[in-house]
Amino acid sequence: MTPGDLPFEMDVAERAADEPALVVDVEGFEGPLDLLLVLARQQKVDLAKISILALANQYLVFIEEARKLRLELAADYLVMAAWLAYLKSRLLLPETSGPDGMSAEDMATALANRLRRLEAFRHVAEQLLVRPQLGRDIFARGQPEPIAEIKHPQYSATLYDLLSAYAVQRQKSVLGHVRFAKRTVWSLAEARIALERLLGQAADWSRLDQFLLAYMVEPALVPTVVASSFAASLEMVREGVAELHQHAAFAPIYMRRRMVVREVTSDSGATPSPRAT
Amino acid sequence: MASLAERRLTIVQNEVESMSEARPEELRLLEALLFASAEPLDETVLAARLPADTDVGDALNRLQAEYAPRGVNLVRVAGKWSFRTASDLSWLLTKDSVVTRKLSRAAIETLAIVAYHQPVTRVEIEEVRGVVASKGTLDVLLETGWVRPRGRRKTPGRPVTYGTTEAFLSHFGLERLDDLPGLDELKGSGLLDGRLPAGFAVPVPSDDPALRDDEDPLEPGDLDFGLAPPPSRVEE
Amino acid sequence: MASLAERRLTIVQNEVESMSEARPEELRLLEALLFASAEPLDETVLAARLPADTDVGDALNRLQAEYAPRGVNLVRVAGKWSFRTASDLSWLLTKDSVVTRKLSRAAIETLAIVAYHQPVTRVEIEEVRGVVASKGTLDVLLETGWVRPRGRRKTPGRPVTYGTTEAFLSHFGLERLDDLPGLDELKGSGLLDGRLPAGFAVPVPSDDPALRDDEDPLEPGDLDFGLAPPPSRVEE
Repeated sequence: MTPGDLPFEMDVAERAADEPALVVDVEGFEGPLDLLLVLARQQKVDLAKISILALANQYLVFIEEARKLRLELAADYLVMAAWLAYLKSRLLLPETSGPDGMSAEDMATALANRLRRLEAFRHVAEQLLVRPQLGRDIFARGQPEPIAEIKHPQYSATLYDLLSAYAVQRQKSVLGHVRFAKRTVWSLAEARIALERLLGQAADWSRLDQFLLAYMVEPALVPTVVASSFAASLEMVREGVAELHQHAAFAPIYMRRRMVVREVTSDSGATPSPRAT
Repeated sequence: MASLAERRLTIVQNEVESMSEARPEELRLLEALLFASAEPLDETVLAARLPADTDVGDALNRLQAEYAPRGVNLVRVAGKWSFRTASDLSWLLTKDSVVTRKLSRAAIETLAIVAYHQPVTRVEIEEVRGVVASKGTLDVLLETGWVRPRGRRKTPGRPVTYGTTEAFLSHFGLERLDDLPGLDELKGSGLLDGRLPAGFAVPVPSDDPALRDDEDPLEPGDLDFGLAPPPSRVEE
Repeated sequence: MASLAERRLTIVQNEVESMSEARPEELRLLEALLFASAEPLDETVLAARLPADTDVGDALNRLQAEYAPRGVNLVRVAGKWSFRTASDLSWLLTKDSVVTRKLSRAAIETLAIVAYHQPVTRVEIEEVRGVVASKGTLDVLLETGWVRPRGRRKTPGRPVTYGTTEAFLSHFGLERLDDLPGLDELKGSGLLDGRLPAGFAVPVPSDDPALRDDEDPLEPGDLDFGLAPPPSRVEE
């Protein structure tokens, strides 16, 4: 571990709360290393040969000056100042080994190396930034032409899907047909309504099967229409509402309103022709 | 003979060289401007960017001629210039991708009926399903390649009959169509329950390509009804 | 006899010659593909679009040579190919430049440290800079899409390691990370081996997506801070 690490590790926890304050605490320097680098450049010598002692002195003087001018300095700078003061005292004293086994010279070299490293990164950063940059110096095609995607659908279904779909439908359609058959039945009530309509419009004998033709367009309906209307007509005769007439077996059946009832229902059966009869 | 070939090669090389040597700088500038621009540029805009004495119209024509045989052409649209992929290469800018889709319930129901009852007409499918088939459903099935029009039923209206294809068998892992389970198997597997009316039957399906007695062959135009669009035209 | 042989030879030579005169179709195809694409394309993608027997590498080199003197050049960035305006024409085109974000000094330094020292943790960046990094600095870099979290260092606290992306290479027109300017010098200085004991090999920066021995993969939640670009952009 480089000695310089100490202050910064300490800072991490402290600083987390209000980081922005850190950025420009001392007139635009980006931290103590940055300040040291600037001071080092003033010595105008290679960083490898720099006098760390002189640099430490400069830094401490700078901090002292800054303190006089300002009320507060970021802790980084003060910690670095404390560390440099310690280093300075070690450098001035006869050679001893520090608590971590490093000589004062080692500590100085480590600091110099950190400065060199920061400088080196700054140097490559500059080189990187002067490269032609995309969107600044060089440009990609301004109107790229999209690749049109042609989608080929591939369908998937399992045999189980297929079989259950079939079974479900067949089962459903079986039930469906039963319901349909029910609907093909012409109920007695329906037949009666139709027959009453017939009696209402025809004064004289009307042929039943001809009248019913209109209801027998659907072949499936023929038997039920015939059966229901016959049953209904018998019922109407029984009630004394209608009369039926047939010449012979299987001959056409004729039907007419029964006259007696006419008076009873005269205001409803408003056709003039029955009166004439 | 060899010398002739050599000479011709030299000529070609010289031409190429002299062309690139003599290529005026304004063509480079135009190239870069038109390439980088997010929209087509008109001559006024281009002229404003180029050295004052440039004949922009002439330079554009030269550039256009240069790019004419290339994969990218310089085109003029509505008075503005831009680079565009050569029109004969538009196929290159397409990507085929396979999207897996699940068949809709209606489609799989229809497919099942076609499979068991083939050859079957649309009206017959509707009868079994008890629902009027949406046109899209059969279209989707035709698109899957699992269903095909077989012929026309010899009845009034001559409706198209449908059947399944080999692709159908292979997708569903069937060796032959009569590997489709029959009534007893459907009952046994619980897909059909026992309470079925007497006379309820499941047909023994057959996809024999030979037309049946009540089928006429399809006429040439029968497939062009838009029922079976070519796969490439099928959108989403 | 001899004349026949001669004649046949001539024919063959003429054919060869005319072939070399005509610009091969694959150059047109490559041109069209690379012009159309907004992103650099790699050779595999290109090869997939070209006739099977095309020597894509060779064709790309020919195309690159052809375009070298032009206003638009074929460049190789991040191992992929792309047409870009010639770098000497930036004066002509800077008016087009979308306002590029001006990076702060801190961000630029951090970017350089990530680029030249990757994979690198935040603490390592701070150690080089001698400042606690403001959280915003790394965020800005993640937002540019040039820096991405790579994994976690197998050390106590398992700090996230950062590296650069293809977008970084593409933005700075670098074919590979090795092409970083000044990299050799930096490596030679021995300054990169910061914390490593003497005698250890100098670490070479690497954006190899494969994690190093001392890196663990990121966990799913690591990218959900809204800091990092979506993985698709990272991989590109």
